[in-house]
Amino acid sequence: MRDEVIITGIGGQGIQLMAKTLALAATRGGLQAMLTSDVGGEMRGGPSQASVVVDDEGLRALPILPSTKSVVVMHHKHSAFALGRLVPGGLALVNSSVADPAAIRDAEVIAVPALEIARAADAPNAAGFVMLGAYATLRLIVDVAALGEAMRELVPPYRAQHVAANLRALEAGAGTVLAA
Amino acid sequence: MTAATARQLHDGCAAITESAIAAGCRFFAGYPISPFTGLLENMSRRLPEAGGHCLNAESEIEAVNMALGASAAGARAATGSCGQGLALMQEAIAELALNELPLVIFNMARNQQDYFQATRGGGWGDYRTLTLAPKDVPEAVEHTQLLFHLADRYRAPVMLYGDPLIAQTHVSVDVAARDFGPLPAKDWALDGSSGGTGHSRQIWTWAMGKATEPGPGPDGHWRAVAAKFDEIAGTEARSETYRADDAETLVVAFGSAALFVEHVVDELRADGHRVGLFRPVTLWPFPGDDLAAATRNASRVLVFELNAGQMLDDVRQFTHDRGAVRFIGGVSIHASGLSFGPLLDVGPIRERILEAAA
Amino acid sequence: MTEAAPRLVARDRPDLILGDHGLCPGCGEPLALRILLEVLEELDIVRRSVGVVGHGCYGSFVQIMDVEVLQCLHGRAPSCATGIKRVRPGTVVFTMQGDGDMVNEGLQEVLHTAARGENVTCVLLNNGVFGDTGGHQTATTVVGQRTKTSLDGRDPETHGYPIPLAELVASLAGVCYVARGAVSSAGGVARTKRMLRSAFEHQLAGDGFGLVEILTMCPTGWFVPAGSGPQYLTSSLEAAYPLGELPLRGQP
Amino acid sequence: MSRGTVSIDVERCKDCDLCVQACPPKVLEMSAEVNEMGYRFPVLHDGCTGCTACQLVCPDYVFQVYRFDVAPDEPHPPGQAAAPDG
Repeated sequence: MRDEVIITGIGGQGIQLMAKTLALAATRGGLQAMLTSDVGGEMRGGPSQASVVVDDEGLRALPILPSTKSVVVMHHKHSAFALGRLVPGGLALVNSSVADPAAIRDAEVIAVPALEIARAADAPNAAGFVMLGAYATLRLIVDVAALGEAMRELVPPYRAQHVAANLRALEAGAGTVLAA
Repeated sequence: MTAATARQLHDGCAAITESAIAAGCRFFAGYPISPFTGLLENMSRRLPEAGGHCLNAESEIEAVNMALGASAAGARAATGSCGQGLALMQEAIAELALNELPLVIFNMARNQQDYFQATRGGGWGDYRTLTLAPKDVPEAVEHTQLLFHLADRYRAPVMLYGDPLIAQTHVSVDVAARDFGPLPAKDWALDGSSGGTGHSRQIWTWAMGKATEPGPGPDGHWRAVAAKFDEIAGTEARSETYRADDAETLVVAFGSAALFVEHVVDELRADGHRVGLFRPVTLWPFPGDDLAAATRNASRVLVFELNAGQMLDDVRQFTHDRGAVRFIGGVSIHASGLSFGPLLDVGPIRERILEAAA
Repeated sequence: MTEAAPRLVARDRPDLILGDHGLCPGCGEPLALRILLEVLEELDIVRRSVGVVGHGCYGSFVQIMDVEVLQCLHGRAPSCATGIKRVRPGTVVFTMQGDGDMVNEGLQEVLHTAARGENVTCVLLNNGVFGDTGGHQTATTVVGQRTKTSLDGRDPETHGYPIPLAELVASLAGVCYVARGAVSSAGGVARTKRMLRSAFEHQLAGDGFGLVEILTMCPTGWFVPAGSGPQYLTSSLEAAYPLGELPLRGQP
Repeated sequence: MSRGTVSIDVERCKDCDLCVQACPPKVLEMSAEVNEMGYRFPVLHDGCTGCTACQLVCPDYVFQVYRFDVAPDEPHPPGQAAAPDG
């Protein structure tokens, strides 16, 4: 079982926390994961991208993926690199609250209005976790409960107040895919 | 706990921190500079939990001198930075070498442009710096503990040449303590106990000793230290080859760059090209004899490194046929200045190898 | 009544700002940049000014300030400023440095430059963290302040005490002006601008070394929402670093 | 009655809220919509005095401040003030 995903967007969207949650959930489940991130110098607003590769044993993967089976587009800005690496017919999960799904060609495009869903789930800052819940449900590498545990472990003490909202967002994201 | 579930998700900085602690490192001093900052961050959180000390130094000059002091007092100590910060540490690295003090230095570099700085050094006097260059996080974990052993065994500063991909790539890795065998006690370490005995200890690069017990002095001492580095040069060189036995074209690359070349070698082999990889694992001592052997049958030796050509000098010096050597690397920097640029990617590397092998 | 034509009373930024700085929401440093450039314009010294900039988030100002700039090594700005001013006394030389740059890496440089009475103006942007690396402890991190390298708050037992740079400089002869302002309120910005103006006026009069320390908000490095920067600054930094013009005990 | 008004470059705003806090007559409020970067931005309501407090504290330089020497007869509509010409 191998999966690869590049998550792309702008600083402040929680892209690095999404990717780390996925990689940690896989690790806790006894799988091997590799996660790389590429962020600009600034803390906010600059390009933010992360790649996650998951395998059973003997994971051999490059920190800069030559190609990827799936992409999660949190924002259209800076998404050219990730979309350029998507294999033809690969999965493109798009945060349609901000990015335009129609702009993506030659892929299985799934639009998720993550911001609206996050607000509806009373988790306005957790659009990233809505997308992660949707992605994990599409790919079935790790389940939403494992993601919730990994997120709980990763959220630093000075942001613990967001854990409950993040969990609601994960569930809401998974629900969107199951309902579709 | 099975091997699988013993694994933790660590980025290189965190994995190196756990590995250093497992090796008995109990002192670390550093100054924030990306991507080294992650190592300082992890050390400042984890080292006190392990009964150690982590200092936020006011600059790199003070950081390396704090570590020098801790080492002189017998602790397993470490420091680090990127090339820019290590430039401020050069004097102290020479001082450590000529004081015969062990220290592990982590260059969590921004790119491969510090090869000369690491292998030639910018300090004063005859000294060299044993330098290991891991290609990924698991190897960085191995090298970290090996370096603490080698530093103590040879009583010298040693270096790990990391990079942004190693610093920031998370992998599921199991960081267990490795045993490299016993080492002599550090009876040279300062703890005040020999005071007033007429044989009180002294650590000094000039090694002139005391009035009652003169030391070898600069001439004798520096020749002895130089001899030690010759011994290291003869015994500690390390390299690795990948599908190189029948290679017509041999690519030479170190660190993360070698990881990408491995992937390209597999692709090109699948297309029928007889291409292989030679990877220096120690940058100093450079594995010259291994390279000479590996290049005996190669008609092309292609050097791929992310700088303007530095390891190129060492490859030209030891390759079986100097005329076969060609440089296919280059300077390639991320827009932020803090990481590799677009040249470190499967596509461009493949093109440069094919073009040079045409 | 006729429709009154609106009169422009405040421009968003001086022409000397050429583009976007890209810093975090609620950052105080762009406010310091704007008032400094406004002072250069108001004193009509833009064409004689040379800025010497250290390393930190404000480093992005080097690309957007329309003033001659030397991007120098971390901590070395006061020394470079000395060199420039000595060979070109007709210029107006200022440094712009963060607390990590001036009070950590370059403490020796600013103190010796002050003691030599160099006729330059040093500007310290003090937010108590290394913002550029993501919020790590510096020499001015106040007791109890949480940073990425003092997660449980600065504890004098292990991290020692913060260094009040302005007071240190004020104790040296050769110093003609030392003030500390804060950009955490509209009034604070206006008062800090007046301090900058006084410092530059002293330099123009050849009175010797001037320092303006400006407390700036860094919500990202302080683990607080952008909007809470001003309150955090007032409650934590201002408590350790009182505002105002400092008395100069070292008068020759 | 507004004795002043502001123009707001909403695309530069990063939703830091400093202007809303600094505004003496409390006539600035954050929008519900977001700009291209995903940030909310300030909206001006009636009662602006043209005091420039918002311009002084804005780290992203989004405000231009104007004063009406003679107060306009009708209150200007809530929401973002159009940039006056001239």
